[in-house]
Amino acid sequence: MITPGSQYLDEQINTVKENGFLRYRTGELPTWCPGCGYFGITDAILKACLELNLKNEEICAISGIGCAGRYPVFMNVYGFHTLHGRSIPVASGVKLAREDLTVFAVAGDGDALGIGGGHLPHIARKNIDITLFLFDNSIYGLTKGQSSATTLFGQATSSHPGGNPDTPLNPIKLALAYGASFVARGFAGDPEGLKHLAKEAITHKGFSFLHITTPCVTFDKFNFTWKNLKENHSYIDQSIHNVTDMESAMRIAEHERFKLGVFYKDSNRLSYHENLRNIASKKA
Amino acid sequence: MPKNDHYVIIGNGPAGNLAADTLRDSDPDARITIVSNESMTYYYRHKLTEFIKGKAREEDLTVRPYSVYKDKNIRLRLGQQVDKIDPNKKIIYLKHMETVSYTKLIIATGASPRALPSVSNFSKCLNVLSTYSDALAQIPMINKNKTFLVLGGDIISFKFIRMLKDMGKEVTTLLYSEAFWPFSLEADMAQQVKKSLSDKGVTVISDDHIKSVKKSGEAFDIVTEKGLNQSFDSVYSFLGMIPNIRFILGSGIDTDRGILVDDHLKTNFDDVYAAGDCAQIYNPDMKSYWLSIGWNNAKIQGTLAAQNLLGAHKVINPAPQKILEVEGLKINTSWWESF
Amino acid sequence: MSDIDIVVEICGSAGEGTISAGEILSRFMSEEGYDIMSFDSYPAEIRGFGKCVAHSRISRTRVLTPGKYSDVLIALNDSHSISQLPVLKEQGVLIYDNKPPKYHDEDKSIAGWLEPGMIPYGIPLNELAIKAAGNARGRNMVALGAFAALFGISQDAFIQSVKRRYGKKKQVVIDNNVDSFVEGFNWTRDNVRKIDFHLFDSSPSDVKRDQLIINGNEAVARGALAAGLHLYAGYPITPATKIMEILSKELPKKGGVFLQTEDEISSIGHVMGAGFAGKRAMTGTSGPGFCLMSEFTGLSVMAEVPAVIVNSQRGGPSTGLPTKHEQSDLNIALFGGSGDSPRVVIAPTSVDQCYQAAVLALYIAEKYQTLVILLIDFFLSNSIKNLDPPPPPDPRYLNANIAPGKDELKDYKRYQITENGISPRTIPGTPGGMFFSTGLEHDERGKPVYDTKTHTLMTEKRFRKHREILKEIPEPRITGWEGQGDIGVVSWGSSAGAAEEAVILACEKGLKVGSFSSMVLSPFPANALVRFCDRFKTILVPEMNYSGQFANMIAPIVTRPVMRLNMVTGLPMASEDILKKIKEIK
Amino acid sequence: MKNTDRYKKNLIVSTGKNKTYASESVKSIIYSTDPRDFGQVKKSIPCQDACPAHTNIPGYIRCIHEKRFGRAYELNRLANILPGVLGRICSRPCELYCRHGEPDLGKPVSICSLKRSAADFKSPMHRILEGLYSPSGKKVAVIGAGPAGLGAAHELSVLGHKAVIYEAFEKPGGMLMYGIPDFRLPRNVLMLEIENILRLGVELKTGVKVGTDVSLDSLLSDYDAVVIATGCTMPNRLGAPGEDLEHVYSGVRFMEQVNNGETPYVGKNVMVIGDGFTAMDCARSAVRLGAAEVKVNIRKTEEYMPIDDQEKHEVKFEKIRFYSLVDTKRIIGEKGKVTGIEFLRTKLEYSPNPPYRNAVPIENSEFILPADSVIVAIGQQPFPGEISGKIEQNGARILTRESGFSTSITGLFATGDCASGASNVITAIANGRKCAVDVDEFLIGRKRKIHVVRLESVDNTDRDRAYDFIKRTPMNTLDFDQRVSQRSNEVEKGYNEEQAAQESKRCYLCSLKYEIDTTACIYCSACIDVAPRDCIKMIQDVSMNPDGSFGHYTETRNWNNVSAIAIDNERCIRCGQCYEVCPMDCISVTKTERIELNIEE
Repeated sequence: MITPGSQYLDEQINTVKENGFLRYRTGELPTWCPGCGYFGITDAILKACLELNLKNEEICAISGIGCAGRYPVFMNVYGFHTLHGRSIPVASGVKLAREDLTVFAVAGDGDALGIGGGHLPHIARKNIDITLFLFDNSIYGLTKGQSSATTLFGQATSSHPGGNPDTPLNPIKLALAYGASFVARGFAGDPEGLKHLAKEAITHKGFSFLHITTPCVTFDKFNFTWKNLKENHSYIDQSIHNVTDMESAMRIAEHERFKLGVFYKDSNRLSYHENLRNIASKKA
Repeated sequence: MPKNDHYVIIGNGPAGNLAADTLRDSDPDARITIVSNESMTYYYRHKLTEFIKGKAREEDLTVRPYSVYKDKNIRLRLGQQVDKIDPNKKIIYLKHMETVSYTKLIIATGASPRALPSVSNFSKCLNVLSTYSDALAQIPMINKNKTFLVLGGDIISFKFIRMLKDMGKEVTTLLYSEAFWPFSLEADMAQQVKKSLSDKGVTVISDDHIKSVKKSGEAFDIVTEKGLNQSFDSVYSFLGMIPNIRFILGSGIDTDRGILVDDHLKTNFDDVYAAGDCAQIYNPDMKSYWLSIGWNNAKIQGTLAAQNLLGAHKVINPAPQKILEVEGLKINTSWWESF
Repeated sequence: MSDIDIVVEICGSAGEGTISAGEILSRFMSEEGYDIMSFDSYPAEIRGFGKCVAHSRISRTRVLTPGKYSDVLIALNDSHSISQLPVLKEQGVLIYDNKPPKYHDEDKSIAGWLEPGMIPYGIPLNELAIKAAGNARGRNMVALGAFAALFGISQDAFIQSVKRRYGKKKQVVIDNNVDSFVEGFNWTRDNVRKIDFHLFDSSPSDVKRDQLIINGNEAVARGALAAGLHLYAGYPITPATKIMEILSKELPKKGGVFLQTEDEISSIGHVMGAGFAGKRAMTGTSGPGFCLMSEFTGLSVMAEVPAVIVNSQRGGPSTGLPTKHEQSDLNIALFGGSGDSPRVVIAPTSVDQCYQAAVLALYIAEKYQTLVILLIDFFLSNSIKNLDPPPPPDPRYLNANIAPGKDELKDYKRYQITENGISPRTIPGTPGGMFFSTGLEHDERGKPVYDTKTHTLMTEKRFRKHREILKEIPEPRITGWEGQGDIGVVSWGSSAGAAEEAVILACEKGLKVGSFSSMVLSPFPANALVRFCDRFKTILVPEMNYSGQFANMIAPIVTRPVMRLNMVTGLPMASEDILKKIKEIK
Repeated sequence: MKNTDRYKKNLIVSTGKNKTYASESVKSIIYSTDPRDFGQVKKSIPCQDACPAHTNIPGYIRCIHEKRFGRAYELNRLANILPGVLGRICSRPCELYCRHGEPDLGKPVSICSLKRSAADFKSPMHRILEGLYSPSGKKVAVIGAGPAGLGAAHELSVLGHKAVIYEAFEKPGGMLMYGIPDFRLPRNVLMLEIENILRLGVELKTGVKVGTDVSLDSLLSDYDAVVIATGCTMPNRLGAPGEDLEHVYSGVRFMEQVNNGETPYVGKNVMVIGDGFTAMDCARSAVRLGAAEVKVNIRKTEEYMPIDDQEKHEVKFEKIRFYSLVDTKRIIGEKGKVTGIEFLRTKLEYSPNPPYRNAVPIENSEFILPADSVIVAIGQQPFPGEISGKIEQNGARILTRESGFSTSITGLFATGDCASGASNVITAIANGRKCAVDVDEFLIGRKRKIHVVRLESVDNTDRDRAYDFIKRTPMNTLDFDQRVSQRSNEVEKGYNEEQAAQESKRCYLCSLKYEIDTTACIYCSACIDVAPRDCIKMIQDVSMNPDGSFGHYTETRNWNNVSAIAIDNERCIRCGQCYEVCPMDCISVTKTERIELNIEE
């Protein structure tokens, strides 16, 4: 909450205009529920692109089905809204065809960990240089609130009114286990911090897995709410955690569900393209 | 005329309809909208008493069926009340929270029953009969009830009283001679009226005022200032008509008793005209402002307003004198002074 | 009025409680002894944008269709409701919010579109809701209150019903709803002058009918449960999701298993596994999901593993119209998948039939070791009907697996070629009954072989089952003119109700018209159809698809000219439409 | 404000942003002199801005809501020293501008009646708070014990000066005592509140007429300063023939007689000319004097009468008729007595200044109406006392310096209607106070007070959205025969305590400012979703008014132009819904008050 004495409206508007991240938006007003966390994510990604000074036309955003699927509609880049769970392969295809592009795969939890879960391990081990933004609201929003792969155990959903019998996936652990070369978690409620993570993920060479926690304001009124997420989230103390230390990363991922920040980063590992080139050169 | 004109007419009475027709004749493709707060199309108001008696059917009342509006490509908005007007923005705000913008506006809202301030605190107990839906709603009640008190404050009341008598009801009327409408009843007139009413078997009370009306069960207890204390099945108030202009107040359009218009029927706004019972016009011969009553005046004014709105410069002359018959008493009026 | 037959539509945007308001009303009316059929349509968007319509027909006599035109329109959202006005009858009643917090733009307010005869009742829904509960969420209940006050419904009776409905909810929720209702009721009673003629005879019958008020999805689920379903695997998809949601609640209680899988491919996989293990299993989906499952349908037929797939059809092709009604999956149901794969297709024509169909499906799948596709549609899935609780199914439907006798087990052939096509099947765990199943063509023992003879014999065997099944399916439903007539209306699925209603109306008008519908479409009772058709000069096939998939199917069978009535309006078939066509043909 | 010494603790330190921060001892409170804050207070607290005395209206209504009637009364007293009086007879300029009265939001809060409730329900032993300055040893004479004089005298004594009032009439109060009838203002209420002023050591000399009993010069020599507040006592004349006939009264004199308990002849048929409050008082008094038919003749139409609707209703309720669009040509009489009036018809024409209408007589439209008596109440002007000639004047009014009250004679000040021309009570009181501050500066040699905007962040508004739908509580009044049976019966009975509580809920508390911090906002439009009207906007720009307030908000529906989601505080009805739902907690609520701080030496 701001105290009286912060900027006046006219001053604020000028700041925003000079800042200039508006150029990464389209004219379309987002159709997400008012109050949706995806707005925060959008805000962060826009600002990240701005600070990396990416050219709009050199960005591709590929999404699947679901609320997250709408993301490219609102971002002023080459966007592609594909099929449920299939955003990763399409994005991968784009990247393989055009290495010069910056490619985002945008997927919800149902998309990337549910129906499309099968694709995740393979893109990770191939280490194809795309960034996966995993919008994780831990629910199926578009089908009106059924359990998803990250829904808490015992959480009541419309498909499990009595409580979700399934243990939720731990996306960070998965990504680590699948061997993603960049694994981080951000929070929609902290666009500033998320922006920094997004920048790092985008600039990382190889497959970057950015898990973003966000509430579903419409279908989860009790568990992953704005309030709860804000209270529980905290950043990894980078002074004691070395991002190249897989064990430590696993340990944090395992034991501290709500830690934010970079878990693991292997900058030395070669990306798919580089491997392809090397193999090619060996042959030669 | 630019094609994007939107003529809006408030009021679906004779003035409104004649105006609409005039506009349509001269401008085949203009958008024309009539807004009316009645749920029934253009109908004969004076036949309502017949309708209640059962002598007239709905189609007998109807002047113009809905289909005609469709054929003439006139958008008829029925049952919709205007909340307020912004003549600067040229927007009409409807009660049900919808905005309608116009390029030219004709106000022909006519008049509605008057409530004297002195009756304000018990007005809830009074019935008025001025619209078709009033009639619809009251028919069962009128048929059921036996004894009626009629606050006879205007010429219309006599027609209603006659209706009641024809239906064999017991009628008492309280004659508001001094606040009579549309002119105050001089003593001798009052006498004649009183007589001819009494002859019809109507109990007439004069020179007395209602002090209170209270609902007791189905009936209403009436107490007058002179101490009369009696109970009636239902109480009707006919205290004359006042122009329907409440919604205009504060809009910037000048009003007094009615909407003040010049002799071209134009208000103080260039695109806003008023016609019919709601228009108040200064007349040099009478050295006074006048409001018209009556069907024909309305028709004439509606037509003229439309013509002037389309660029003509016709001047309205005071309505032709018209003889009213009030209980066998000839009264010469088609206008009255503002009071 | 004694023969009350009123169609009420509640229209609003998603999230405004439109659907639940409709449900509450239907429930109450049924308790009051009325026959009701309701039909909701809602958008794919989550909230704030999409249009929702809860449509209920309330009648003293049996209703076959939800009715095309409405007598009462309750508008919770103006811009959406305007598009419902065309289906409001001439004397129709409109209940709308005459005091929303903001002004509508020109022509965006429903009150701006009334025609004479229509009877508007402006109620300050928003304000009253806020008065009652502090926020506008209760608008729907306020509207119901107004409705009740206007149409002579007893306030107490209604409140009781609401309380029953919200029984388990938090007290505050119940109170808010009741308060909002009362607020609307009293305000309307005190401030509104009723001028329409509709009136329910509020017969204060203390004995409330305890009927089921269920939609097709629920009926299917209940049927399946009654038929001893043990496992259900599903993946959320409109309009079949509800089946899953019910079974996830009910199955565990009966020791069954429900799981929500990561996709339809996995769902049908689980079903096959359970079927192989000798348990009754089922999955439910809609067109797009059904396509995913296609790869498994062939396996079910080939490996002769029981599987039941409920396909609630929606507008297609592809993602199509998720929330619109259509009957266009008949072809994929009958012919989808690779190779000659005979499958059973059951298409119930009404909510009550959904129940029997589910029982029949699980029975046939188990007994005939094959794939059964239960073909319902968006309308059936969502059309709510009140019906008396059906009796428990005949025991013979419950344990139908034909197991091998002792002698047969000595030299057990899992895919033994038999007269009726059914090879006795052992359930895993049966001593000596071990076998090998595969999706490859195989011999009687299940060993993959591709020689001409085996493939021919096995294909014949698999098709022979249908002859037998034909003996077990219910008689086709035939109504209307009984002698030699002019037009025979042959319909399927949810359109049958409309067809029957149309035929009844036509007969009342003195036309010689009859109606034919069969719940089972594959195998199809062709002889009965032929007998029926021979009685009429022309055959009319109304169905909600463009290509006339059903007409194409029967045209070769019947000896009469087949006229078609194909519509892809996204709405349920209406008797008016069929009646109109009948008159055209005459 | 609250208690002056509190601010003495927090010395004001000027910062870059025209803002001054309070010391930590007080919770985050800021005193700002930034024009944008003044603009905000001016524009978004319309009632307070409309009040000539800038009464802290949201403040005292809040107190009534909290049943702290004494506090409410004191908040009023800070701005005007006669709350009980004004709670009855104020001309309510504030209510015209009350946000609740805006289109589609219902009727204005009845601010005035609530003011009265505060007076009615404060405890009888109520403690009056006065932030007194220590005595200065200076003496000031105030001429006239009317609203302006009283206002000046009170403020002067608060500032530590000895004030002596010279009043020509027998009783203090001026127009309040002799102009306004007691059925609108019971005299005990008036006297009590005058008492409260005198208790500060103000000396009141009644029955002393400056000019005859004592000369202005002697006052000027005896006192360190003199304030003239003699008001407007000279009735304007029609300038039409027959004005001096018998039974033709001026409004002022007529009311003087009535208020002295006399019963001037009115006859059966009374014609009142004029459309102001005085005219209404005359007409209503005439009814009580037994007139059968009373007509109020006005040149324009009812719509343009300078009186509020409630007054109009009361007048009509007493069977008085408005006779509009007429202009008096002459008053006709026989044998010296009035018998009727000849009128001319008028028509409305546009005029460039408010209310933008002139009444223009129509040629040869004469007609005559009978009358037994005529009361001409068309305003007053200052009485040309002995000062005339000695001092620069503007017409009959005393000329005062630009933005001040000093006259052409050093040490002589003039305030109230005698300087401003006929106005209303609240303006007079306000000017009285302002004048006193001028006098103080003159006596002390420097300003002792400045205006700042006090900003205090609050965390809840405890208003319930349902309050916004409460209907305006009508005033309880006597019925007709009780009014005429005893002419001093007060017509308005005031609210009862629970009515007052109910009515107080209706106030939006516009002094609360709602702001969105764009740096934290994620543009999720949760606030817009719950907005009760178009008060929260997606904007690309905002313009600035000369007075420092924000002007036009340029809205946009283009995502890529939306530079901010902003709350338009001139549309905002402070329902608090947005504050509740904002996921980023980037909406702040700030209590803004325009207050006086005193400057240390």
